[in-house]
Amino acid sequence: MQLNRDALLQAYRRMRTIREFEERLHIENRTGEIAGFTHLYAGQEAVAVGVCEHLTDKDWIASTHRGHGHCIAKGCDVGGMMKEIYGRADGLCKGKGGSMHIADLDKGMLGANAIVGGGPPIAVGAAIAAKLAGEGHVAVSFTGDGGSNQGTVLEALNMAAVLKVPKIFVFENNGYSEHTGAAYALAGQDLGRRVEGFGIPVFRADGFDFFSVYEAMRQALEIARNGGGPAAVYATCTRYFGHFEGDPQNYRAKGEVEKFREESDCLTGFRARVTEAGLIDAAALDAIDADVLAEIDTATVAAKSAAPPTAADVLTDVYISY
Amino acid sequence: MQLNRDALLQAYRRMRTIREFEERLHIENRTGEIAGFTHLYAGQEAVAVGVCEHLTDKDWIASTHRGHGHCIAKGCDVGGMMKEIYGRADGLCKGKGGSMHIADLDKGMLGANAIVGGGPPIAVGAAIAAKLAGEGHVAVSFTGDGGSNQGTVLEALNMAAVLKVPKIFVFENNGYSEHTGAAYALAGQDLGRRVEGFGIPVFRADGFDFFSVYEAMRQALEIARNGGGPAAVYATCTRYFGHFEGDPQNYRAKGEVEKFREESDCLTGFRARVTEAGLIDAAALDAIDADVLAEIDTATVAAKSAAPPTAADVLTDVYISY
Amino acid sequence: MPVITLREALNEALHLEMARDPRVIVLGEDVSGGAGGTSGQRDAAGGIFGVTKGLIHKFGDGRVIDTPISESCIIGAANGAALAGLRPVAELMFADFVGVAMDQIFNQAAKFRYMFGGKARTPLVIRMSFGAGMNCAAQHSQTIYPFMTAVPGLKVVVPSNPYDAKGLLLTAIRDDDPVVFFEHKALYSRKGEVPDGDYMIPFGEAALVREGEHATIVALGRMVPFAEKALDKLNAEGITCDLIDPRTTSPLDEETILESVSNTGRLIVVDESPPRCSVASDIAAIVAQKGFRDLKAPIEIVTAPHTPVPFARELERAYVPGPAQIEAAVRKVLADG
Amino acid sequence: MPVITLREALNEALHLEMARDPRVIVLGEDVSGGAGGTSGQRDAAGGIFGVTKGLIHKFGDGRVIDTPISESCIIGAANGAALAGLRPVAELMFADFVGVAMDQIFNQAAKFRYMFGGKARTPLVIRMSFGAGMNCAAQHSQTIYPFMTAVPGLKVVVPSNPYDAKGLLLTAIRDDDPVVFFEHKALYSRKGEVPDGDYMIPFGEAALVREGEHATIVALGRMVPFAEKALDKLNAEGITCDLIDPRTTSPLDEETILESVSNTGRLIVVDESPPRCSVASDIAAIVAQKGFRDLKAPIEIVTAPHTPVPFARELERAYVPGPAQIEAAVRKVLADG
Ligand SMILES: Cc1ncc(C[n+]2csc(CCOP(=O)(O)OP(=O)(O)O)c2C)c(N)n1
Ligand SMILES: Cc1ncc(C[n+]2csc(CCOP(=O)(O)OP(=O)(O)O)c2C)c(N)n1
Ligand SMILES: [Mg+2]
Ligand SMILES: [Mg+2]
Repeated sequence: MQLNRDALLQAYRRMRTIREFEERLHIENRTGEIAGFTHLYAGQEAVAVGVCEHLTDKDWIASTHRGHGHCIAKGCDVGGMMKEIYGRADGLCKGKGGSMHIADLDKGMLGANAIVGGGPPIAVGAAIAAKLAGEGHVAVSFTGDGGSNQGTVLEALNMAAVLKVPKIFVFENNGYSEHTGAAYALAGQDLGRRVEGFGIPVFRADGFDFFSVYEAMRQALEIARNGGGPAAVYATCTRYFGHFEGDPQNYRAKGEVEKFREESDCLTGFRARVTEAGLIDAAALDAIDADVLAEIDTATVAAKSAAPPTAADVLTDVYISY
Repeated sequence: MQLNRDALLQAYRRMRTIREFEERLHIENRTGEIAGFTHLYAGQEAVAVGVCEHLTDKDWIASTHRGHGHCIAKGCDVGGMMKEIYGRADGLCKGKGGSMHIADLDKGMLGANAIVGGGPPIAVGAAIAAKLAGEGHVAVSFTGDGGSNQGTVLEALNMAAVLKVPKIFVFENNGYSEHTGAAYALAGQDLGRRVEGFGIPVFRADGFDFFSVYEAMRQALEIARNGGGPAAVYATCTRYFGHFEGDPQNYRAKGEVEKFREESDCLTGFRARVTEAGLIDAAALDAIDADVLAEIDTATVAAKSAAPPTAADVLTDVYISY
Repeated sequence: MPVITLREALNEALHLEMARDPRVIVLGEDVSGGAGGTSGQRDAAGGIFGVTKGLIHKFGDGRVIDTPISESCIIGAANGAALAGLRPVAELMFADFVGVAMDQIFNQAAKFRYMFGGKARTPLVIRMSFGAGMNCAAQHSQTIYPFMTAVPGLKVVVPSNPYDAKGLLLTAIRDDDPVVFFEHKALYSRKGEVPDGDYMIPFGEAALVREGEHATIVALGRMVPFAEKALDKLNAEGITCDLIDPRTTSPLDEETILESVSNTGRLIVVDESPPRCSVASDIAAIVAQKGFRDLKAPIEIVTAPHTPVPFARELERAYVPGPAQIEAAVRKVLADG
Repeated sequence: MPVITLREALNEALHLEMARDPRVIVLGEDVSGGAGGTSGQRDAAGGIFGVTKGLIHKFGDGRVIDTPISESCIIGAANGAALAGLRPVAELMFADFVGVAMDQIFNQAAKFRYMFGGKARTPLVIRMSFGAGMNCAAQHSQTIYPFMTAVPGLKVVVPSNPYDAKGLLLTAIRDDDPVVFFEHKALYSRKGEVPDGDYMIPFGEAALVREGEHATIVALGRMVPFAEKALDKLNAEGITCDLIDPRTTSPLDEETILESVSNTGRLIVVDESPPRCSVASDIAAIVAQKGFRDLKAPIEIVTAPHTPVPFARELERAYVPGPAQIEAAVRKVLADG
């Protein structure tokens, strides 16, 4: 672990921000004000943050339908995101994209993606650009256990390896794709072994543990940033909420989520680890918690009262020129 | 090896038939009479025949753009095939399909396929039907080294394993996809390991040796026919002609093909093996050679002089009813 | 007659036909749901829109097949199963997902019979939800049926009400050609009278939803109830129109459309798709060729704009053609000559 | 001016633009060829149709990238590279392969800018060979451009001659929006005068290939030389027509078409696609809306039939619309009023 105090505080803040963002959305969803699909990332924060804390704005990530966590970890503006999810004119995508299409190219964020498996090929392309530029930047894609069965993802594994581009594949096995268990849909079960079949080194991580993910990502980056071609991080984790908001999760055993929340929560684990090691005192973390809570509240209140787009906006942003 | 004399003779005849068919087409192609793309299978006969000698008309196969060998091995009528390649009205597909779309459902032949990676998902479906029927039949797909990088093929591996259907994946690594070497395009190099990553058992075979392929297929079938789900046969081989007719093969080292022809030819090898073991005498094989030569000549002559379809035929066979 | 939703009507059709014909199978992502889950409960989904609810308990997981997220292989497997003698009903969840399954639809299923010289039989139904109206944004809201209508070898069904949906789905499953069946997600809860038993609605026969004299409106899917709304308003002023719902875009009932235009002399085509190479332009072109002499005014086309589908409520409302635009189009063709 | 083939014209454009702009990369299957081969010879293909010949020797394998057979990932990678600041030119070899790459084209490339609220720039060209005429059968002969024309966010180019091909490809690569570039495989060897240097042809500006008075013919791709043949024959009888080649179907130069129809009063649209939801029907529909009062006769549409593309020579000849059908259509609109 090579993280100084500031880095630790920042990682914690980011994980907490994701958590509060999602918990708040979960509550707000019940008001009926939020339109469309919302897939919450709560529970998986250690993965997004453990990965993205290694990256700068010049590194690229390609996300999924469950993208809020990746966006926040990559530095997207939380206020702009909240407004986007509320479909507001000054949302991060002017209300045109919504939860499933949040993107911020200036932050190296190539977009959430409502097509499962859409991201990894796109990240291969960003990695081609990074390789050509030769400045040591990388591209990262996130994929779930379900997405790992999509042909596009498997093509991307092969192509990244063939082209030896600086690309990290992050796999987040949260046990479910929609209402179906990975125990059923993921043949071979060990996704890491599948990836190794393409000649790509895999670094396994405990997706509940920030430090485990951070270390796996470090090792993967050592390969990718040094001309060794792609590498993968394989993290097992869980999601706290349903597949989308409204999912009763009747495919999960009673108490499953509660048990994870109690025993494996990434924030609780992080807090215990850094306080017990005497690196940071609880008060500093409490302060962050309070701060984040306020920030999310501000963002939510602002989003609710922000102006919607106007009908004329439908017609803009299709082409640069036509 | 559990093959009796008749079975051996039949296997030899089938391999020889494929060889003569393709050698003849290679010659005839120069006349300019044959339209469209023709991809010849010569050199790989041991794979198609080693696999298909295990199958009946009730087992299914899904083939590729390089399909003549699979068709013949599965029992398609050689005369009808030749006419199809010449685009004749009484070709196997009435001249509507041509070389890349030969099919014969009565023989369990689900079609050549001009889309690389088109076949394996289709064979998964035939395997679903076989499983539901419960009569012990299987479905087989053929895929090249190049095709193994197509997402559809990788999806089929996973889905077949998830559904535990009686499906055999046959991979033919002939070293090239078009003008590109597998040494470049196939990440991880060991395709077998890639397949194992999906939890599918792989039986490796020498694709120049009928007996090796036959044995690998036997083992794969033992799994698939007994409810064990899919299995794979991975054969390495070579093609004697260019990717398509007209390809100068300047990506291959001088003498590469000649060396294979001399040292590893499947027909020569088969002949040596069965005659040296005293199972069959050379004269019996010579008689088959002569027979096949005559058969192919007859088929070619008949195809050349057969009637083409008429313009009105364009409009039929689109729907069963419309 | 029982009044049920379009969702329930489709579900009834599936139950009926799976019970009647053991060759019918259903496959797709979460068509039952719960496989590999820790609760052990199957039918946890019954399809994301609930259309396949209950099937797994009646017909088992040999015939109601949950698949991984692998759309190319879902459709490919349906193709292979159809060639091998089954009658698969594959679910694509969102029509927008055709992008990762298109080859198996348009190059394989649609072409087997032709490429194989008339030997193949591909009795396959591909069901997919489509359309805007639920704020699902650009990748979950498209109409897609224009792509399918363009493809020789496919049949294309776009029901607008529960009665048609059930009868058309039964026809689709019994049809020996590949059928792409489009279900508007904003119509799943639309209610209507639906008989309990078995009945079929033939393909290529349009429904004359309303009769009138001043113009002909052709509308599809959700545009049908929108056109009815527009007509309610216009009727009050004495303006009446034929309202034609083609129900299938391939085959298309050209006759009914042309006959109506020969009576009214005016045509408005309403399609939720963007305008270019749409079913609206297709029908307009057919009438411009074959019904030209009957036309008294320019054809009017009411479609979405040439833009992706936006997310925000205000934007999506502006995007989807609605009763107001239909009404305006009718007024325009009437004013126009 | 040098006389070269359409293939050479495209190759020149690629050489010019790659030399001028280091952000331009080329990727696809066998765009150079020979990678991993035993002879060590690169550029063993230079593209299956030779369009990318010689690029690897000048620009190296960092910018001329041979890929595995993974079309989704080829287009996806081109998308990502474009978002990350490069200007990729991806080759799809045969347009029919869109089936395994469609999502990255129509859901991703086409929609990034809109979904991301105007922030994305996707300067991407996807080149693909298309069309019948070489007996490549059902899965290697389709036109495909109607699908792409239907998609908001894409620009669609269909050149008919070497001069246009070079100028349009240079424009395409320099354009900041995603462009799908269709190359008719039966036109690769078509020759014509092509200036050596750099020139651009703007999108959305049709070419008036012939001028005439009796009717307007709009034709695309290989249908343009076929229409010229038909006109050669008709001219001998004193029948003259405007022949318009839109060159790009999206954006479409409606103005030139409508203006011509306002002069001639008659329209024939020629498209190698099957008829339904085609570019032919699209253009016909536009004129039926916006040029209706100018029309003296029903619009005629000349297309392939509603069937897959057949293999045998005799069948394919019957399938592809040719000069004879175009001639007949002109005679028909003239006879018709
Ligand atoms: C191509 C495609 N198929 C199906 C879907 C519907 N869908 C959205 S998310 C999802 C499950 C994804 O599972 P996983 O990859 O494990 O991610 P998670 O939801 O667990 O984060 C599915 C099937 C889709 N959006 N795109
Ligand atoms: C989807 C698709 N992409 C590309 C092609 C063009 N193509 C035809 S065969 C071929 C190479 C196939 O290589 P491999 O799978 O090794 O089979 P082989 O030719 O060696 O038998 C390619 C790229 C195609 N037909 N379909
Ligand atoms: Mg998951
Ligand atoms: Mg090969």
